Amino acid sequence: MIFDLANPSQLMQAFGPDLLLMAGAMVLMLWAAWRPESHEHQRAVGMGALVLIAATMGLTIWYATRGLSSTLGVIAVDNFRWATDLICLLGAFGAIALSIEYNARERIMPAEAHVLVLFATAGMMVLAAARDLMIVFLGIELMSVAIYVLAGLNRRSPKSAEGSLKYFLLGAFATGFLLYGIALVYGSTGSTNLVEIGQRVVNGNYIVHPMMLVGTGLLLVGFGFKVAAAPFHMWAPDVYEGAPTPITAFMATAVKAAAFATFLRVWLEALGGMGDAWFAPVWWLAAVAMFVGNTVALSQRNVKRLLAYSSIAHSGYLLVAVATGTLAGSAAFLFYLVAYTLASFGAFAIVITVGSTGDVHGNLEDFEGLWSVRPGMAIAMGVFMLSLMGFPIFGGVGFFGKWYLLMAAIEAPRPLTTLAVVLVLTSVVSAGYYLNVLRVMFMKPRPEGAPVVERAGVLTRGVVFATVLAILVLGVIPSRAIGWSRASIPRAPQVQAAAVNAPR
Amino acid sequence: MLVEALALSAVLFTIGVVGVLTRRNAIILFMCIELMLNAVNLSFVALSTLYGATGQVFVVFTMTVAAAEAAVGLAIIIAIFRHTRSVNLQNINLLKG
Amino acid sequence: MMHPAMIPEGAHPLAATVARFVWLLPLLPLLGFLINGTLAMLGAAKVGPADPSAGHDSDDHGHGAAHGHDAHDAHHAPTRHKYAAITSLVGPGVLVAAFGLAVACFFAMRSVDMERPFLLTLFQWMPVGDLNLTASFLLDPLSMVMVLVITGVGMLIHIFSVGYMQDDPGYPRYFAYLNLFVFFMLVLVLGGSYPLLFVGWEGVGLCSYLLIGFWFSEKANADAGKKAFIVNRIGDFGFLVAMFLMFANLGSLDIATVAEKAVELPMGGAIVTAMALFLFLGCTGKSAQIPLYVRLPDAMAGPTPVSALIHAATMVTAGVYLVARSSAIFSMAPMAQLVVALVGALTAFFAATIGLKQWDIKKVLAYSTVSQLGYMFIGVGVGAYVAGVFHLVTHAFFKALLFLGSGSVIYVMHAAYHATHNHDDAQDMRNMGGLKTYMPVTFYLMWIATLAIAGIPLFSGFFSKDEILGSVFARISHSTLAEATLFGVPGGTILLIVYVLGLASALMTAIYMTRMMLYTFHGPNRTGEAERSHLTEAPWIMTGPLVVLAALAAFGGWLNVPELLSAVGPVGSLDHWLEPVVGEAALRTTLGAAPHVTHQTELMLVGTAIAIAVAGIAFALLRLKPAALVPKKDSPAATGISRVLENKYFVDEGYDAAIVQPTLAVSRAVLWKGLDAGIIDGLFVNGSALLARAFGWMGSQLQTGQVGTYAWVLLIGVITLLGAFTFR
Amino acid sequence: MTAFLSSINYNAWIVPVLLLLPAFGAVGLWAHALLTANDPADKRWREVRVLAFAFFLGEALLSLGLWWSIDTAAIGWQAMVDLSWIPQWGIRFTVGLDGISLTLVLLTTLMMPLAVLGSWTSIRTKPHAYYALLLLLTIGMLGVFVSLDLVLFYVMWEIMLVPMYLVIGVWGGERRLYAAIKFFIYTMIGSLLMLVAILYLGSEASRIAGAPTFSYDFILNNVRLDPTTTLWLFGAFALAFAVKVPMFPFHTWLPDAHVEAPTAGSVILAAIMLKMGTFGFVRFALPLFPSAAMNPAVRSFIIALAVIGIIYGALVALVQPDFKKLVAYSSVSHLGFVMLGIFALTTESMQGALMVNINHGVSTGALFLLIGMIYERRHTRMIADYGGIAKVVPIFATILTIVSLSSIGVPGTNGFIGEFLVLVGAYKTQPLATVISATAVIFAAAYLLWALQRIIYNKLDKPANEGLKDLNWREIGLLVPLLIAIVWLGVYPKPLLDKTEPAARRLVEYVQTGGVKAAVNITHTAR
Repeated sequence: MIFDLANPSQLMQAFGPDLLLMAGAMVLMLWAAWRPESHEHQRAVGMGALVLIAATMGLTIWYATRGLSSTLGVIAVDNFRWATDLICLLGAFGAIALSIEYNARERIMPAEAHVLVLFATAGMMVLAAARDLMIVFLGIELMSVAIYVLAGLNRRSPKSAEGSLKYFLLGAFATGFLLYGIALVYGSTGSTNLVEIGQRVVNGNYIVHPMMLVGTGLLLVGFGFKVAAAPFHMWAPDVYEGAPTPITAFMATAVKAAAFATFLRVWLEALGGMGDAWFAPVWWLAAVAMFVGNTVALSQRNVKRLLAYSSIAHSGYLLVAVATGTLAGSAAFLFYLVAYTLASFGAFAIVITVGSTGDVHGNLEDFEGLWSVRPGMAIAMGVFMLSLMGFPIFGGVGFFGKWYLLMAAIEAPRPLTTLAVVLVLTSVVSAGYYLNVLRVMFMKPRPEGAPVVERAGVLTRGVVFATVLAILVLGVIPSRAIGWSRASIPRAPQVQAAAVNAPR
Repeated sequence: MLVEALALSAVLFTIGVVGVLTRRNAIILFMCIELMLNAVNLSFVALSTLYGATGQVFVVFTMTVAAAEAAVGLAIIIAIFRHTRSVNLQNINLLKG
Repeated sequence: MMHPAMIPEGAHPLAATVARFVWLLPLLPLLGFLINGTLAMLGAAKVGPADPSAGHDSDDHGHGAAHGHDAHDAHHAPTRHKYAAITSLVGPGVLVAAFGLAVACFFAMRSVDMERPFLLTLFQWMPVGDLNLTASFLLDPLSMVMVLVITGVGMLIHIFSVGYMQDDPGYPRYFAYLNLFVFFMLVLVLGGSYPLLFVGWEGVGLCSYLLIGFWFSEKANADAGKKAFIVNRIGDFGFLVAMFLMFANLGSLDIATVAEKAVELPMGGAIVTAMALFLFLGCTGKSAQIPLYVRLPDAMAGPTPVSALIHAATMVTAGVYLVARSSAIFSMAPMAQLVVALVGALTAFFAATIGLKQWDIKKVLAYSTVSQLGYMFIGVGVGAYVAGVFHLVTHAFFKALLFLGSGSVIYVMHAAYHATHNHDDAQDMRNMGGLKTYMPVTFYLMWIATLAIAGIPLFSGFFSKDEILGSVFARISHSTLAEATLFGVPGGTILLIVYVLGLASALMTAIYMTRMMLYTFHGPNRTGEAERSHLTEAPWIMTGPLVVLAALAAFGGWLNVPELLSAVGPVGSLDHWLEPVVGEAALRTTLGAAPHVTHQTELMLVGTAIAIAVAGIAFALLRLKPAALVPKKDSPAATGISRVLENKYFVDEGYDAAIVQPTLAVSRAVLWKGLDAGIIDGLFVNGSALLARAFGWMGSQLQTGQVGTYAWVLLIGVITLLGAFTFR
Repeated sequence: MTAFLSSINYNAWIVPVLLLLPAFGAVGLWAHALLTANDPADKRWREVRVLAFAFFLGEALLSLGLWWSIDTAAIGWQAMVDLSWIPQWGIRFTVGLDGISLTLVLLTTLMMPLAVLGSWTSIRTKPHAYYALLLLLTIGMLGVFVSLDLVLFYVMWEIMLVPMYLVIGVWGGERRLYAAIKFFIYTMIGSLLMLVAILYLGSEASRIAGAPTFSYDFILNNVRLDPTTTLWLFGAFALAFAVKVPMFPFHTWLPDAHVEAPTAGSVILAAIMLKMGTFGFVRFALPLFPSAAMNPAVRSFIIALAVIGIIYGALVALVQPDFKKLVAYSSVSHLGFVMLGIFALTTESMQGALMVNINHGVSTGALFLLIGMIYERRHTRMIADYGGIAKVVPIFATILTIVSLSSIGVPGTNGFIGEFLVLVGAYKTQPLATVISATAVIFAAAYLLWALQRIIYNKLDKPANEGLKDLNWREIGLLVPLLIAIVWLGVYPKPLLDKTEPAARRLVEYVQTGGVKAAVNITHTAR
């Protein structure tokens, strides 16, 4: 069916899954505040949150399978939105599953933590739906404010507080730029609706309009910050290290996914006709992110920081998809996002396990000889590392993710062959630290007196097992996932005049 | 009038940015950021004379969000104050490298 | 492997005779090798424990040590090898059988018309593209001569070895190697294509390597073996390149086809000359000519029968055989022929001068061999292929005799020293003297050989040497050689130089051989009081072959009697025999007519040769005083020219300093440590890794933890981006 | 035999089965590890090695039928299987054989059991993982030789890195960590650029075909690009292969990897993995980009590198104090011959190159096995630590001598045939390079004989060597097949040469004519 977004009740219907999550989150919030802090309560609320997420996922899938669409309005009703929703919900599910056990171990009592994850997720879903810069702004803030708090969740940890503060200050700073960018784009085009902007850009001569150019640049800054693309990445390592590890995982995957999804939608629907203007900057942003993320990761000793830099590099890879400016790029983007989310989540789950109580064992030395004490964990971590590296079969779906990105890059109307070469060369650099993790785990003996790695809780193990299984299975038979990501491209109500070609 | 308003907005925004870059006190820093946001609001209001109500609606949103941000931000600053007994950002660098 | 595809070539008359079993010739020694090799392994080997990584159990230490220590004088260990009896039967037995077959083939060949060679194709070897190589044996008069020499002399030496090596712990291994050598040697001379010939060519080099290093516990022996192989390989490189040239220009590597097509190339052209010269490079390696002769004297480190068989009678003459076999190519390249002759003459002269001052009895013989090989190359070089082959045959007789005789001497000396636990050098002539009283049979037999090599009339060496020198002289004018030039020098002049050098070498040959006989057998005995009682004649199994060889050395000349001496025997038997093979090529060199010198000139030449031989012997007898010699340990170090000669002109040292050490040094310091580890690995590989790390380190240094820094970086990013957007 | 094989429809299933069996094997070993978790380590070790060997042996026996079932003279792929894999991208599971890949597949399947036997007693830590990794490695290696889809090829090409990385890094020598990571990253640089080139080719092919495809046959027959692009793509492929071969100057990973790898690792590296590089040139780089390969500048450049590799490898081998490193550098030299033979582009040299491929696998594989055996006893690879051991270990000494002679290329052994054919064929088109390369016969003799002398000859003067035990029956047994191969291929190489001849000839003709489609179709389009 086609939602008429001018009709408030239909607009509400089009918001269905988002509303379900928000409403459920508020109920849980009340329940969380109802009882005094305790582990049982924390756990119960967490489980409730998991159920809620599952329900939302179900509803989202139901929406997605009905072939819905909408008239032109503030939100989009297309498969790209549902796909992004699902990835974010998956991330939230994983984060809460890990949090339940992590928080218990680290004595983080507030049950509201899980609810905050739900609120952040709601923000992401809004972002995924946004087809108006106003909604984009709202979604970003809704997501970010919750994440600022989540990053500082561990009140006993000065690092956690510091990370939270840094994220907050720099995030607000970047929001300023984003907002100014929105204002300038609005000022030059007279609209905040993406599709309308897109049409005006195509019809008018905005390519030489200074206000529009500066506005676009500032939008790029804002999104670049949220997705942690160099040189707007400086906050990421510190915040990732300081935040409780499940939240780090959440930030590295779901937050990034939502921000990127919006980024991509804005770029395709609103700025598609300005390709000449943003092509070079995005190209360089991608290249710099890949280079900086991968090289700096080489000198990291802390695995969480290492993964943070790796996630910066992955932002660079995903920016390649943005740079293509094609629908094929968006399909590649979604596919890559799935691969990346799975591997990152798994990796952080292992970091949690090895970290032990107090999260004190996060350095590479603590992974030494992991194979001899926890072979399953070591092998799983190996798979995650190889997947992030983009290695075929043993790295599972990671390879096909990179493959898809490269294919989109090479087949773009403006071929990105050089950027593809940069991508593979920086991937070689990335092998330097991913393999180092393998080396430490498999080839070094477990040092004398090294701390005992406790057996992880059932939820953590579940996350690890599920991600490994998904990575490996999708690494051998990826066609379903490819089909899904190809079907999940942004579809604007009116025909786009921007240069796009059919995805493969 | 529009041009002047936009110019003022840009100047205010720049002052905010410079403040963020130069000040070391977390609270003052945050106030500079608020300045940036309000500068943008000025732009929105000015532009809405050209394009109608959208800009003004946006300003309302922005102010609301800024208020929420302020609440969370101050809470975070208090949290860090508990640990370091200071809100000077130069003393806050446990995380680096 | 051998039997499936034996296709008799057309209807060659030999196909119906015993010659169709010619494939058995090499197979017999191969069989011997397999049997003896198995026995050697069975005797020496003790199969290890199932799990070698388990720690050593100390019980076994003693065994290994006992096995290893007496390496120095191992070949006089008291106990015989437990399989010695079988080996003594099999080792020489296969050679006897092979010789019998060879003789049968010979008579079969005599009875048929040998206008074209008998080609026996065994199987397809390398059927690749245009190169349709088959494994085939080529039996023609030339290979027949070689087969007879190899199996005949080889058989005698095998029999001699039964006595000489009887107490050696490596007895079966020795015969295995020796059999293998004969196998490869037969492949060499029977090979129907150059690559197959090359198989034998390298195979004999391999066996030479194994046999020189037979007593490998002594570093010098192992060194000598390795040196022999590597120097040989330098020659083999030449052979290989020659084959490339053949295949690229003639399109085939079959000996017959190559010979057919080579004559279609332009006479004296670059290609055929290069082909000939590269082939000759191969010969210098195998046959110890300048500049690759250095390996042969060292090769005497092997057991003496080996020196006799490989380094005197057969393997080292393979080069001569190759030139004769490739006569078609050489005859098309007069310049190359001049090079061959000149190198041969220089080698003959040069080696002879060194031979004058050697004290080791085998070294004297070694340099003598080098010198005589030079003679053969003079012969084949000037296109007198028959003369060269003839000298090859006679040389095989008398040099084998000399070596085996010296072997008997060494055997006896060694036994004496062993009995008294003396560690003096059993091969140094200064420690010998007056042995004729103790070893009369050896003494007389060796004198026969000495006279033969010196060129005393009616002994075999006289005929062959004379024929070579005569041929050189005859070609000084009216031949393709005389018309060619080498480095601007007319061929006639070069041939004259060759002739003079040949005469000078003949003189020196007579001198040093006489010197050797004098110091060894004449004068007072310098062995030592205690040892003297142990000196005695060698056993019959060793002297027996000597007698046969002496007869051959004495009467071998009858094979090819010159017209001048037609009274002595049938004229030019070998000439007739080899005519189908080399006749055409020889005629090409002499411009189609048989070389002709007047009767007077011929008489004069013969006279000169005789005079020189006699003069040399007389000079040595008069000048040298065996009585004045003192044993090695009491001898003063040589000085002046003697020292230079005694140290072989320091050529080995020169090669070492000029080639070996620089190669090693450059490889180690420049290529390995410098280029490999330094530049490629250090600069590029580790360097780029380091560079990436350096960038990473810089990036992480920027990550100060200060929010202010972060904001600044962010702002710089903003400004850059906006710049990129606005100033495109 | 042929009738029997066709009656069981052998060709239809053999290749997928060969690729799947090791995977089942790995799972089987894993199951064994789980089921026997409480058994004593020694018992588990004894069981798992037998189990692993059974799988390798089964693989070898299964693959033997290919010798008869593959019609190498026929135009087109044999034992071809073509299944859909990722339809959206046109990636298919297409596998098939011709004469060239047949020999390499058999080399792989036959060498693997020997490699396993070679580490029968030396690998005791974590044996399950060790053997499972070797099994996984087999899939990758076989896959490279049979893949007829560029993406499938790339996947196979890459996946063997991880097992090898772990084999070197976990069970290797002292500097194993450095060697392992160097091996991995070195190889990866080349292969990732090849990935981009494959994508580019695929996108061109898809444009022409109107549907996505990465089919080797289709690209071979239809994709014709402008010269500059062709050169770039050729360069990307060539780099990947050159690193693997390894050609000078991309060879420095090899000595480290060889030296530090455990015996089986070295054997597999030398005998099989290096061949993947040369195979890559023969199967992909040359036929896909004939114009680039025939470009005089490119060709001279590659031949120059090959010749430098031949001489350089030999000279550096000459001065190595470590025997394993010496053999590693000798590999650089030998593989230089292969490259010379391939790029000389004559039937003889191409055949020779394929022959050297096999020979090097046999001889160098055997050398590494022997080094492993003596290392297991004496725990040193330094040449200077040995000397005169022929006295105490005569069987070892004899076999080492024979194998060394084969590696030197003494006629009568396999080594000679290959090198001779390469040189004699290459002379026709590259006379100067050939003559220079031929000097390597001297250096080869020098470095190996010198090493041989210092190891098994000379005086037995190190007390530690006196107690050395000779080879046991297992070790002799595993070396005997290699010795037989050395002699057999040296004396009667015809069966092997016949297998590769049609493919080699067609390839040379195809490339020499610059890939003119009409001239010769080196394969058919099967679909």
